[in-house]
Formats: sequence, C-alpha cells, structure tokens
Amino acid sequence: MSAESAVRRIERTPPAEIERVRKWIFTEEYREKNFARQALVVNPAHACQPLGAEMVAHGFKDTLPFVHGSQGCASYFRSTFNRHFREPAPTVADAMTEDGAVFGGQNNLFEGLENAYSLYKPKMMAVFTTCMPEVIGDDLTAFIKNARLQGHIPADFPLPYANTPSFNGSHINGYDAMLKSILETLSAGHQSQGGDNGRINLIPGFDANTANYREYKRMLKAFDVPFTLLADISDAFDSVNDGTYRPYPGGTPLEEAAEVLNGKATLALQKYSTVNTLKWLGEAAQGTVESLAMPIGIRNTDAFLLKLSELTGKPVPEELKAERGRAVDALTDGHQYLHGRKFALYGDPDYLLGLVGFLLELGARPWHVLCSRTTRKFEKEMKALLETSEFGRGCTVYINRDLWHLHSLLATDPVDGIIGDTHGKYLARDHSIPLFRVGFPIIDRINLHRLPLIGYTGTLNLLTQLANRFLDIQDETCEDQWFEMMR
Amino acid sequence: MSAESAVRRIERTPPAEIERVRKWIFTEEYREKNFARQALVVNPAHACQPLGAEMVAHGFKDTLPFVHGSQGCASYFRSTFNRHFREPAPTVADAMTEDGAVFGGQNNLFEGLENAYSLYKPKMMAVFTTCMPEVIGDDLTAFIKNARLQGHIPADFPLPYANTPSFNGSHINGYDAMLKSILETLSAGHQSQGGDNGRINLIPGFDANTANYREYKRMLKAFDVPFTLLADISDAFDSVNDGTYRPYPGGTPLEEAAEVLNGKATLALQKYSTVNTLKWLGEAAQGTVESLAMPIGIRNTDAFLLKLSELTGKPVPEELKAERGRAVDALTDGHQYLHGRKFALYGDPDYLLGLVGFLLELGARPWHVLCSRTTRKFEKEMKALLETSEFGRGCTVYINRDLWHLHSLLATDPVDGIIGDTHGKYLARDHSIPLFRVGFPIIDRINLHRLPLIGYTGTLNLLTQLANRFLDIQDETCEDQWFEMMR
Amino acid sequence: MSEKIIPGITTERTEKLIAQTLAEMPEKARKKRQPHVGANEPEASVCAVKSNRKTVPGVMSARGCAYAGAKGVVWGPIRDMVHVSHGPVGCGYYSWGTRRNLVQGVPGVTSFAMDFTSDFQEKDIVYGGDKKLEQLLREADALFPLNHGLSVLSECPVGLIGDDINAVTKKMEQELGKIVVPCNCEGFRGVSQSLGHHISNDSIRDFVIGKRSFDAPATPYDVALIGDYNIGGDVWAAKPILEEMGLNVRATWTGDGAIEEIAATHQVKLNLIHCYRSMNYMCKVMEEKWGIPWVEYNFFGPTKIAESLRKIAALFDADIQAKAEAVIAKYTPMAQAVIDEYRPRLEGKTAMLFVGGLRPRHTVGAYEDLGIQITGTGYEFAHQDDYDRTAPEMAKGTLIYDDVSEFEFERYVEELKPDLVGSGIKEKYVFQKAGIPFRQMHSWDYSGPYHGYEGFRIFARDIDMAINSPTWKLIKSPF
Amino acid sequence: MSEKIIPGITTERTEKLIAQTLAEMPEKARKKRQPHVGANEPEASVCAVKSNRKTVPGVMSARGCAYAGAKGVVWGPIRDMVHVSHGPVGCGYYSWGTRRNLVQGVPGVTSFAMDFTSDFQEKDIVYGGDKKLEQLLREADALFPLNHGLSVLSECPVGLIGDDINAVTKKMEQELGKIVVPCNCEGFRGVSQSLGHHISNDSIRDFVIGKRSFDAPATPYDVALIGDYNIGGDVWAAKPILEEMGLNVRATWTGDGAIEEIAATHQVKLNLIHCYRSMNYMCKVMEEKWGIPWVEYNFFGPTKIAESLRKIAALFDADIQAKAEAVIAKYTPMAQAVIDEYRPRLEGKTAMLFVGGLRPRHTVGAYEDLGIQITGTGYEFAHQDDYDRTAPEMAKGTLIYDDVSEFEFERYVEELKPDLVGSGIKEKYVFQKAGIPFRQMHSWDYSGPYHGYEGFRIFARDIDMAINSPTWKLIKSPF
Repeated sequence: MSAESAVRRIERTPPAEIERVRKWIFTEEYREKNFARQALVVNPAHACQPLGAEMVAHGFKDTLPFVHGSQGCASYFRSTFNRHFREPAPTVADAMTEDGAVFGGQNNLFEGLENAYSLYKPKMMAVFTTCMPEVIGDDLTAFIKNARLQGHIPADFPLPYANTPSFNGSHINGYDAMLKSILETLSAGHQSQGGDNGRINLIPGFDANTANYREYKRMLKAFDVPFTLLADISDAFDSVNDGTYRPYPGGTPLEEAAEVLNGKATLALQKYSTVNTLKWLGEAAQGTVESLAMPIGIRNTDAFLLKLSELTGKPVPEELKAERGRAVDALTDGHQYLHGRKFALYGDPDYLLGLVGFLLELGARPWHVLCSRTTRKFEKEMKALLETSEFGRGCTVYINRDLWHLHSLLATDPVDGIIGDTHGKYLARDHSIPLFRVGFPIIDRINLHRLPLIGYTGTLNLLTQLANRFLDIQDETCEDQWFEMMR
Repeated sequence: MSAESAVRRIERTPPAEIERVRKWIFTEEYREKNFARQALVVNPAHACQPLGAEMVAHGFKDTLPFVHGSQGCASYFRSTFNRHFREPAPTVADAMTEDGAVFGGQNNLFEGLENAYSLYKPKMMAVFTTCMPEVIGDDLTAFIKNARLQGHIPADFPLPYANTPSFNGSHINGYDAMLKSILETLSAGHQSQGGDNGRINLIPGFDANTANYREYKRMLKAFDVPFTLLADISDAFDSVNDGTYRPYPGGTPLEEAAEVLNGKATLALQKYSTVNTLKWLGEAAQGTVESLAMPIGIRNTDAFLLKLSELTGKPVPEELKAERGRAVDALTDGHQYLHGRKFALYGDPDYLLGLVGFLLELGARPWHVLCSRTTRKFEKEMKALLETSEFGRGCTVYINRDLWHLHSLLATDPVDGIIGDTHGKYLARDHSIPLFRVGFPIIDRINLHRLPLIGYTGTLNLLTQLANRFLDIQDETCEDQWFEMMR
Repeated sequence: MSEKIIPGITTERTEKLIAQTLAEMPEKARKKRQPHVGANEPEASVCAVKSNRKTVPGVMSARGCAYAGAKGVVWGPIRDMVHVSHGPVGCGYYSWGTRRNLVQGVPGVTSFAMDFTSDFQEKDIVYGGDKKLEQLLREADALFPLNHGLSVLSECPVGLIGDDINAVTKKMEQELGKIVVPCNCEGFRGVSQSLGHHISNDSIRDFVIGKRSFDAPATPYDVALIGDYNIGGDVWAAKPILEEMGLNVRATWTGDGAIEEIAATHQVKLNLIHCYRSMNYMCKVMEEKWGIPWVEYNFFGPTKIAESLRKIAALFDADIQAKAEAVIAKYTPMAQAVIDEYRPRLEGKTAMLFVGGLRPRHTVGAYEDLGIQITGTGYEFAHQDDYDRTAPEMAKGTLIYDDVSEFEFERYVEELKPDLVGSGIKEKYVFQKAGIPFRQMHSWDYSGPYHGYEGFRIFARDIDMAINSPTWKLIKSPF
Repeated sequence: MSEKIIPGITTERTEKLIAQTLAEMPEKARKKRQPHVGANEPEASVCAVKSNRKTVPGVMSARGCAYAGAKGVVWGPIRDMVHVSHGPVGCGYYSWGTRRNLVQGVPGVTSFAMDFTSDFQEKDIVYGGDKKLEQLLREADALFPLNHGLSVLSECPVGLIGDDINAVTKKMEQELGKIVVPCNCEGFRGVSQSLGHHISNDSIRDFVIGKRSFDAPATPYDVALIGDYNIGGDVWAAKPILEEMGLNVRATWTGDGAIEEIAATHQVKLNLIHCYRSMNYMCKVMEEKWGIPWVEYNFFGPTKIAESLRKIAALFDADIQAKAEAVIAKYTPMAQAVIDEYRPRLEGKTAMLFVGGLRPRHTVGAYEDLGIQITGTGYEFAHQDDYDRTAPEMAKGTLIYDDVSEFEFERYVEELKPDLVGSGIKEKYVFQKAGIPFRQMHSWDYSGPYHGYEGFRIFARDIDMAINSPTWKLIKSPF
C-alpha cells in the first residue's frame, strides 16, 4: 500500500486501556493464551551453540577461538562474555560477507587462519561455525585440510573444529561439540599402549562461574591425585590485573589435554552439556567415563567426593569432611529461613538439577522449574528428582518454555524467590520477587562468578545468599512494630 | 509522694505533637542538643571487658572460660556469642550472690573450680571477673593460690586469670587482659635457653569472624612457615555438625601457646586489642614483636604479607600474588560503583582502621567514623589515616560517641552506606541507608562470620557486598524507564 | 490428667537416669542438685522437686540475674518509658533488643526499645553515680520528650557502692512531672532473674500503680492482661480474642505496655494472668489492696485456650459466656485444620523442655494437641508453686529438672532421645550439634506469635519445620 | 581548529608507529590495513583514511553486523513496537537489553524492550520460516495488543534459505491494521553494522514514513530529533533544551521513539541530526521527498552545545534565537562550575577513542572542555564522510584508525600512553588489564546521560572517576 493512501492520524492508547491490559497480563486467561502460542518465543533463557563453543575454547591454554562465519556473531559472543566476567575474551572471526554466502567461506578461513596465527600467536585455534556457513553447507573438514595443504597454517598446528549451528540445541551443545573436537584433535596419536596414567579427567561442563573451577581444583588437590580439568576457564576469565594484558592467561595445558584418553577415569559434572564428548570418550578412552550431578548442595557434593574416593582408592580428605560438617551445621542453623519457601528456577539442565537437589535437601520447594531448550530426557529426570522428596510435591517442570511463560506462572502461582541469570530481573521486578542471580549471563552485578556455588563452600554461599536476602526483605518491608534486632 | 495524692488521668500524646517530635529529632537543633549531653549514653557500640576475655578463652584448646562473679553476666556473654555465631559457647560461672558481696567470692570460686573441673574436664580454665568482685575487691591471686593449696584444683592445672572490670575500657581490653594472662601462665617455665624456634606467633585480636582466622591460617600455610595462631576461635565458633556435641572442638593447642616466648616473631593484626599483651611480649619474648593494621583491603594485606616475607625471609607465595592480582582486577572493574560514595562506620578501633584503609583505596569516603569507647591515640591515628588520601578530606572521627549521636549525624549529613554490627539496623531503617553488617555482634543475618573480610579474598568479598547492594537498591528504587538489563 | 502415660517412660527408668547422671558429679554438687530433679508424680499435691535455690557454682547454668529479670521481662516491654541501665555498659548492651518484646509506637519518638545507660567508668565507681544519674535523667527527658516515664535499673556496682537511686528518682519525678521509677535489681541479688521480677513488681507497687486513672469510663468488663510480654507479638494475638468475647483489655503487663495504663490498672475488675511466675506478686497486691480478683489462663493450643476462655467467662455474665462460646466455635475449625495438617506428621513424637516463666508447663497442651508428648520439663527460675502447677500437666514418671546444668541436660536428652528439645539460645546449638531438632522457646526462635489461635498455627508450623526439616538427614556423612 | 597541537604528537611519530605496527602483520593483511590508518591532517578536505571496507579476516575486529545495526541501533530503541528477531535464537538473545536505549512506557504493556524471536530450529531452515512468521506475528499482536507496530529483522539464515518476509509483513499489516515492517538485515550483508542502519532507513522509507500524521496542529517550530538513541537517557537530557529554546520536538529517531510519530515525521519543518552516520539516509530522503532541511549538531560539552544551539537557532526566527541565547546563558554557569571542579584534576591528560557512530568526533570537544586532549580516534563502521568531519576536530598528527584490530589498538595505546581509553566493552578489560583507565563510550559504562548540559556534568564526573580512581595505583604490587 502506498504511504499516501494510508495516512491516518496518530492514535494514542487511552490510559484506561493501558490499565486494563496491565492487569490482564496477570490473569489466568492471559496465562492460557500465553501457553497456547506455538510460533512466538519471548525472552528465551538460552543462547546459541557457538557461544558454548567459544567458552570451552577459552578453557585451553594459548588457544584462540576462531569463528567461521559472520563477524557480528563473534562480537555478540565476546561482548556477552566481557559483560558477564568483566574480562577480555579474545576471539577472531573470518568475517564472511555476501560473497562468502555465494562462494563459501574457504578463502575467509584461509586468510583468517593466517592472520590470526601470525598476530595472536596461539598454540591452538578452535574453529566453530555460525549459522551462515551451516546453511550454505561449508565443508570445514575439507577447508581445514586445504588450509594446511596450501600452507595457510602449519601442517601440525592443532585446529579442532566443530559444526555449531545456531538453529539446533543451545550453547551447551556447542560446548559439547567443541570440547569433543578439541579432545579428539589433541589426543590423536597420544593413546598410550601401556596402562592408564593414573590421572582423573574432570569435566565441569558449561559453567560460567570461575570460582567453581577453582573449587573443583581445590577439592581434587585435597585428594592429592593427579588430574586434568577440561576445560579450565578460571584463569582465562578471572585473571590478575598486574598492569600487563595477556591474551591467554590460563587454561588447561594442551599437553595435559592430549593425554585425556590415557586417564584412569573421566568424570563429568554435567551430563547434558557433555553428551557427545562422553560418548566418544566412552568409546575411545582407557579409563572409566561417568557423569554425576553438578555438586550443588550436600548430597550432590557427597556423591562427587564418594566417586573421587572410589576412583582414587583414597578416603575423603579430613579437610573436606570438616567442610561438610560446617556446611551441614549452617544448613541446620539456617533451615528455618528457607523451609517451605517456593522458588522458580530457569537455566541450563545441569545447573537446574544441581540447584533443585540443594533446595529439596533444605526443605525449600522448587515450584516452577523451567528450561527453555532441552529434551524430554531432562524433563523426565527432573520429575524423578522432584519425586524423591516430599518437598518436590506440587512442583512442575516446564521444558521449551520461555521467560514470558514464566511471567504468567508467577502472576497466577507466585513464589518466594527466583533463581536464574540476569534476564530474570524483569520478572523479579514485575512480580516483586527477589532474583537470586545464578547461571549465565550475569551482567548487572559484579563478581558473582568469583563466589563458588559448588561443593560445600558453594552450598554455604547459596544458603547465605538466599536466607539473608529474605531477612533483608523482612526488615525492609515490615512495619515498625515488627522490626527487630534479632532474626 | 503517695499514690492517692497523685492520681491523674492518663494523658495521650496528640498526633501533631508526635509528628513534631518525629521531625525534630532529624534537625540540626536536635543534633546540637544531642551532642551536648554528658551523662546519658544511648545505644553504645561497645560491650564490656569480660565478654572479650571469654572470647579469647574459647580460642584455646580444651579451655573452659570461667566467670568469677554474677551468674547472669555469664549468661549474657554466652547468649551474645550463641546469637552471633549460632554455635555453643560453654562457659561456667561461680554464681556469686549477696553473701558473696558481703564475704567475697572465694568460696564460690573454690566450689566452681571443683565442679567445672570435674564435670567439663577442661585442660585449662580461664578465670575473669565481672564488676561485682571488682567492686568489692576480690583478690584473685590469693584466691587461686588458696584453691590450689586447699586442693580444689590440682596444683599444676593452668588457671590464668584476669581482672576485667566492666567499668573500664571495653570488650577489647578484656580480650587483651585475658590473652596476656593465658600466655603468661602457659609460657611460665617454657622460655627456651637456646635460640628461637622459628615459629611466627600471629595474634588476630578481637575478631568475631571465624573465616578471617581460617584465612590467616591459609596465608601462613602458603608461606610454609611454622606458626601459632593466638587465639584461634575458628573451630570453637564454627564447628562441624556430625551428630556429636563437643564442648572444645578446637583452638590453639596449649603446648603450642606455651612456646610463645620462643617464637621468631610475634605479629598482631590489631593493636588496640592487644596493647598489654604486646607490651609484655615485647619484654619477655625472644623474637620481635610488632603490630600491623588489620589486613582489610589491598594495601593492608600487602603490608601483612610483606611483613611475613620479611620475617620468614621467603618471597610472597605465587598463589597469594595471583589472588592479589585478581582482587585488584575486581577493584578496578568495580570502582565505578563505589567511587565517591560516603559511608558511616562504627565499631572497634582496629576494625575501623582496616575498613577505612579499604574504603580510601577504593575512592569511597569514610564520612563519619565513630568509636564509642576508645582513646585519643586512636582518634589521632584515624585522622592521620584519613589525611593520607584526598578521599579522606571532609571525613570526621568521633570518639566516645554513641549510635544515637550517629543518628543525628545521619539526619543532618547523610551518607550512602553504614558499616557496622547489627545494632546499626535501626539507623539504617530510620535514614533509609543500607547497613553492611561487619563486626560484632551480627545477630540478624546468618553465616556472615563464615565469609572472610581480611586478605585479598576478604577485600573481594567486601567489594562484592557493597557494590551489589547499591546495584540492588538502584534496581529496586528506579522508575521503569531507568530499569535496565545491564549495570 | 492423671491418666497420661508415655510409652517407655517410667518412674524407675527416670530415677535410674537421674542417679546415674548425678553420680558423675562431685559429692557436694550432687547433694545440692539431688533435690532439684525427680520423676513426675502427677497426683502429688506438692511437687517433690525443689527450686529457687542458689545455682551450684561451676555447673554451667542457664540462669540470668535480677537485672535480667527486671530489664528483660518486666520493664523492657513497657514501650513508652526510657529504661536506664544504670551502671557499666554491658548489661544494657546485652539486653538491648535480645528479648523479643515487640512494641507499637514511633521508635525514638514515642517508643524506646533502645539502650540507655550511664556507662559507668572507674570514676563513677569511686565517686558514686547519683549526680550523673540525675543529669542523665534530665538529658533523657529532654532528648526524648514524649516518654511517659523513666525507669532506673541498678546494675551490680550501684548497690555495692552505696548509691541512693531512690532519692534521685524521687527528686526527678518531681522535676520532670513524669513517673520515674527506681528498681534495685542489682544482678547479685537473689538466685536468678526471678528476684528481678519480684523487685520490679515491688517497684510498680511502690512507685507506679495507683498513680493514674483511665481516660475512659469504667465498665464491668474491664480487665488487665498480666504476664504476657508480647514475645513475637503474643499480646497482639491474645488480646483480640479477649476483646472478641466482650472484655475490655485496659492494660497489658507489660508486653507492648504503656506505663500510665499500668499505673491505672488498680481500676480494672479482673486480672488475667498468663505468666504466673513473674507477675503473681502484683496480682496479689491488687487483690489485697483493691480487691481485684485474678485468674490464671493458658493461651497455648486450642485445648487450653478453650478451657481458659470458659474459665474466664465463668467469672462474668451470660453474655460474656455466650460470646466466649462463639469465639471457641469460630476458631476451633481453624485450629482443627492446623491439627489435621500437622498432627499426622508429628504424632508419636516426643519433646523435652527447659525454659523460664510459664512455658515449661503451659505449652504442654499445645504439643499434645499436635500429638507430641513431653518426656521432660523444667524451669530456669521457678518456685515451688510453679512445680506444683506442673506436676498434673506431665505424664507419670517424666523427668522434672530445676535449674538443670548443661552437664545434666545433655545426659537426660541423650538417654530419652526426644524428637525435639525446646529451650533457650544457650542450649540450642549444643543439641543441634547432637543432631536433635530444637526450637528456642523463650524467643519463639524469631518466629511467633505462639499465643492464641493465630499463634497455634505458627507454633504448629514451626514445630513441624523443626522436627521434619530434611537438613537433619544430612548430618550423617556417607564418609 | 587547525591550531590544535598536542605536545609530543607529531605526524612523523605517528607514521612511524603505524609503520612499525603494520610491519608485524602478514603481507596481505598489512596491505589491506594500511589505508585505514593515518596521521591526522586537520586541513585536508578529504581525510586520507579509508573506511567502510571488509574487515580483514582473523584480525579481531570490534565490528558487529547488519542485524546488530538494525536491531541495536535503529529498531530496538522504538519503544512501542514488537521487534522480532527472525531466525535462530542467538541474535535476539545477545542483543536483548545490551544497548542502553532507554524507553518510557509500561514494560510488556505499552513498551517492549524484550526478546521476541522465532527461535529457528532445523526444520525451519529446511522448510522455510514464512508460515511460522505469520503465525508468530499474529500471536505477538494478540499477546501484546497495545503495540503500535511490529518489525521483522532477518537473521543470516532467512536470506539464505530464500524466505520472503516482505510478503508476510505486507499480509500481516493488512490483517493486523498496524505498521508491520520487514527489514532484510541479515548479518552477512555489508561489512559492518552500518549497512544495517542503511537497510533499516530504507525500511522506514518504504514502509513507515508518511503513513501517519501528527495529532497536533503544525507549527513553524516542529522539528524531529534524529540519531539520538537515548543511551542512558540522552534524549531526555537533549530534548528539553530544544524545547526550552522554543522548538516542538515532534519525534525522536529512534531513542524512546514512537513508531507512529516516526511515521509522521515527514510533516516537521526541520530535522536535527546528531548521529549522522546511522540516519543521514533518512534526512536526505525527507529532504528530497518532502523538502525538509536538516542540520547536524553536537550536544557533547558546553562549547559544542552552545555552537549547536546557535547554529540551529539561526535557521529560525529572532524569537528562537533569543531563547537559544537565554538557554546558553542559563546553563553556562552550571557547566562552568563543572569545569571548575574537574578541569584542575584533568588538565593535560590525554585520551584515545575508538567507538561507533558519531562519538569518535563528537565527544572531542567535551574532553577538551575538561582539559583533555585526544591523541587518537577511530570508528568501527564509519564512511568517508565521517572521517572528513573528523579531521578538523583532531590535532595535527594525531592517530586516526578505521576498524582498528585489537592487535593494532594495543600497540597504539602502548606507544601513546593515554590517560584514558574510551571504547567498547570488548576493549575495556584489555586496556584495564594494562592498567589504563577506561570508559565504555558506547554504553556510557552504565552511566549517563552524556548529552546536553545535564549530561556534561555526569560525563565530567565519570571521566574524573575513571582517570583519578585510586584503584589504578593498586595495580603495581610491592612484591
């Protein structure tokens, strides 16, 4: 229609109508309508595959993540990490444009590899794709082979690569794909012929809490057992400020990772973000390969330590036993501030499983559990977990629903607290429910990734944050006559 | 006057009069009147000596604090500790009553020692006084000598004792007096004739944050140097829950403490709470005796580690250097949330000095610094500290003023945040200023004593708490149009 | 009630337990402690357990002092007075905000739940504190002009150095034109906080009551609520029930109390007393001097509440009686819903108590309403009349302990293995470390109210939470 | 401005620095980068630095994509539309709330700063997404009925699989009776976000402008504010100044914008453009089609603000001119107070910039107002006309860099040692690790506004805070 034919005066929405809709979106009727939608997604709680691929790449020493595809994607991933960690996230892209879309991205890849290798002097580049080359069908295997043959990159330079289409799964799948490729690449030709080397491979999975990695390392060191953390982002995303910028301030040493198949055992602390990696390891590795729930809460941590004890043949160290005792003490002391409180949670499957375990053992109720991109398997596992406790009764799991669905749930069936990443702050505000920032990304508070949430220390931290926030609220909202010195 | 002659009808205060006074107490006029008072103390921020004596006693292994005086005092001290730590605080009293006031408390002491020794099986009892025996002039030296002579207690059983009159100084002086007596008692006859034993004696001072003690130990262990922490309350007041109650779950081993005079050096991290102990050690000990500022903030922690490095001849461990770098990084990242913010602080002298150092190096302003019982020396030292920084300009130190004085200061010259113990919550509420709970006692939140405030880790924790609370407030109080995803 | 029996609890077992425990004590202490512990005999007219004696030195008692009884219990809850802790800083500091006697009013303007102290220094000990006190009272009245009175609570040194606070308060009452009360409650007086209650009651008798008259016309239904300290809002849960049955509650002693209402209480028709221990003195004074009858009642749990309402109503006319029945009829379904929810989760559990005031006996019925039986109880600072009132409430052979030492209490609990211990902050963490669920029964563990029908709902929830928290299952480590 | 000189900055030094830096790059990359870097020549009529070329693969660029330019810059700030990120989940997710284009309205009711996406799955790639899009728009309109329009922003796959979103939006505009706009801003198009701005401008031209008329009578003073995205509230600091000088700001493009006001902007008398880069296209379209003149202005710092107000006023009558002078007279003392406070703390400092849009040149004056000189500047996605406008603002010999790679930028900063770097989030922590104070100059580092007089106060405070924070002194370890 032409502009002229359609000229009509600006219409302003009457205040009464605004008021009507403002109330309406909190109704049961709206909730039904909202849950009936099939095409529209509003405020999802998941990112796309290449972001996960980039994160795992940062976890290896001297490794440069390399985005094959649009430059803009790389900027989005990087800035997301920059904001969450408040740290650099050096990553290059081969900046494909229209001609790439027509002719494929091989030339971009060649030139990109050459420049990145020369300028940023990595020891490994981890290549992963955005949706553009995925849609046009770029053949990375061939491209990389050609790059070596044509001398764009030394023949022996490690170039793991992963297809990480954004229209499939979420960031945790990209994490998995890239991790598998890195380990395959590095371990090629390193399979020992003798027995295992006694090391434990530990895979935390997609976890943007750097303190968790340090906590894993501390626990393993307490066992005094050789281990390899795959992939260790803790120094990459929580590095010192001593006046010198270093693009690769840490990460799993490549030589260590190369020995992954020779370890005594591999233990993943997330299973949904490591499916294919574990599958491959299960086939290729000498040692046992297992996954456990993320060690959030007492029992999940117990299970982790028991497993370490079993794998190493060593007792759980006294220092960790004492930590357990102190964390349990804090829980018994603090349970009254959380018992029976209802929570809404959203985030990645493995985080959700860990957190729900913790809430249940505290007598709190994980009332709405939402994962915006996951599988029926997860739904089933979460339901089974909820059924293990009387505090799981009445709690509901929602998969492939988004935060606008959660908006309706909170409007019609409210809770006491929300646990999730920064994106939930609008829910928190709309419903006057505190948000406990856990997960990724957290881009409106500082340092939260520097406080561990796993292990007994993490359990203590979670307890402290939850209970004290409720006490803050009580003190802030009560009338004078209920305002008290003690709580 | 007789009741009958005075019968008058109940008078109710008119609402307008209430409103007038409600506003009046926030005025400059009121502040002047308030600061003019000379006899009345309202809401002091200090406790009495024996409380400090009890705390230090809990820091020694198998030691039972023993209150010579009123039973009620012991209950007050114990419940204060119970509430702050949410832990047991086993302490006995010899429960003097009127007859004690008349005849002196020797018999109570005899019987008390006998019963406590028999029932609670301590290896040491630390005896300290309430004001009653102080006023009547009980001679503890003679009493304890008599107790041994008459067989109420074995002749060689360690019975340090301290006069801790409540009408003099505050809890930090009681801490000092009891610590000195314990060390004198234990070290008697243990002075080595050879050289020093290479150990570092570390005295944290009156600090009710158990995590700080663990942090001291962690730092010293990183130096790999033998040390004795005097007095280590960390396990006494943060013990495991494993289903067994233990009255003495930790503390400095008595044999270790007995060697205090033979150490290579003694380092106190508080000086106002260790004046007499250090004076005595300075005379009696072989090694050097020094005090440093509480290691809160980067520079204070630097000074502590440099001193350890100097004393041990070892470089600062890499692990601590890395922690420093990460904490500094967090400060540079986070400074914008705290730069220029004004704070009111109250508490013990040494805590205040540490905290003020931290605020200044962050660009925050310790606007009102108040200590309700201290010396001119402290006032002078604090003023000098404020003068070291442009951010100390305009800041004021108040000594021997109380929290009701602070009420007037906040009413007429407000700040952005208050730092102090639970007792400041009324100020926080009256003036709508957030309270950051630091110090003793904290009886309305959980676990805060389990989060270290000293060292680089503590600096990070303080930064996180302060900055994120301000961000919470911004998010909670802004209008919709200023509510944002990022902060 | 004599038919109460708890499986496994027998007089023999209890006496054996006592004997074994005391056997571990030194001779002299054992002899002193022996009379304070016994197996319950519900039908004994006089309870055999002795009380209100000096605490044995060195045994770790939970008792407080006379000052604690005066400040924490009687005076502190009066909202519109400035209560001065006269002496060194500690007593006022420790008791500041640590008893949950909630108050209405504007803090610092019309209510004063703060810490006023003379913060004695050496020179005050040497030269005496009377002059300072005089100036202090003047300053306090000037800075907090809407106070309706000032109390001066002596700490240990005051009595020892020979100060005369009574002269000072008398002078200042004249000068300030407000009620100014001296209370010689030095901590060394008596054997426990109980004497502090008594001394305070005497101060009210001598310096307060009768000094005011109510500002509303008298009615036949004027009552005072005595011995409810509004812990966690108890008064606010209790008073409305009495009002709903037609009574005019003219004064509350002393929870959320107003000093002038207390001063006019000699005009009421009946005193209703909840905490007999701390305030029976005043009921007796008012009975003797003004002929006001008094009646004890119990507002814990629906059984006792209904009993109490009927007992109170019986002292009034048919109208009040009808209204009392209406109140019971109205709230019983609510209480039954609470029982239906929690009793299945608590049935057959046992608890042991050790508290102060009225709770060791008064709360028994509330536990029983929930299916919980009390296997042991005792008081920090009771007298014989408390124990006499306790015996019939408890099952035969249950353990009764007076001023129990921590040493004994631990052993009793270890043997009887209750599912819950209800006691104070000093005991809480001892038993929690032993893996035993615990509720603070002085402070309602920062919850409450526990009085009245509303309180019962909260009490039930809290007890269930304590006993059934899954955190207890975490204590046993798998390694 | 040609007399600007910065001590130590010479053309020779700068050219040497460039040569040394580029020498470290591979041959091909060096050749590509060479034209994009140069020493400033203030008096050159055409800036020698080339721009708007493809990013060199593998050099670590800060650039975004066409989608980013369309969603983040042009469309996102329009408050009353549902902006659909059409394609896989990531693009909408990353751009959700991460540009600080503040909006008025009731969130979720009348304003929609949320993430609407079709969250493409494999099957959408295979079978196409047009049908899904149609249903999606219908659902969005039903769930957010007070929207005044919907935009569909294509992500990479959409263009590649041959979807026809224009057909869908045309159909849905008919069906929904609202403005429904297609924007073919696939991320692979063009070399940077700049093409996204252009494509979006074209969409406005083709599908928005002229579709509405204002609901108030026209006046000679009707203007539109173009190219202010209300970062940190910039529009709210800028618009009142223009109104105070007598202009009627009928529409803001697009910060806190309303789509129907944008659609009626062809009726204004003058377009005021701040961010020339992103919106000059539309100014030219309105000039050509409706004869609306346009003028560039600069609201950073009092010097440029006063210049701009006079320049704008000159296009109106004497009344407006007088009011403009009154505005300047009113605010200049405030600005001077800011300068008096901060300039002594900042005098002689230097800064380097690398940002997008208008800031690399527009903010220079504001720094200079504070005594800070800019030793280097450059753009992420500028065109020749941007650099031509930049050269006169910068001192002779200063470093100009286009689409600078992190590799180069690090070396330039290392050599020139500025006291501050003003750039984006991806650069921030790189330079902070090197101990260099930094402010994000895309997002005002979560502060703002920086526009107008109010903004200058905040800008000055922030720059002082960054440069003079004592935390920088902590970086050097004593061990």
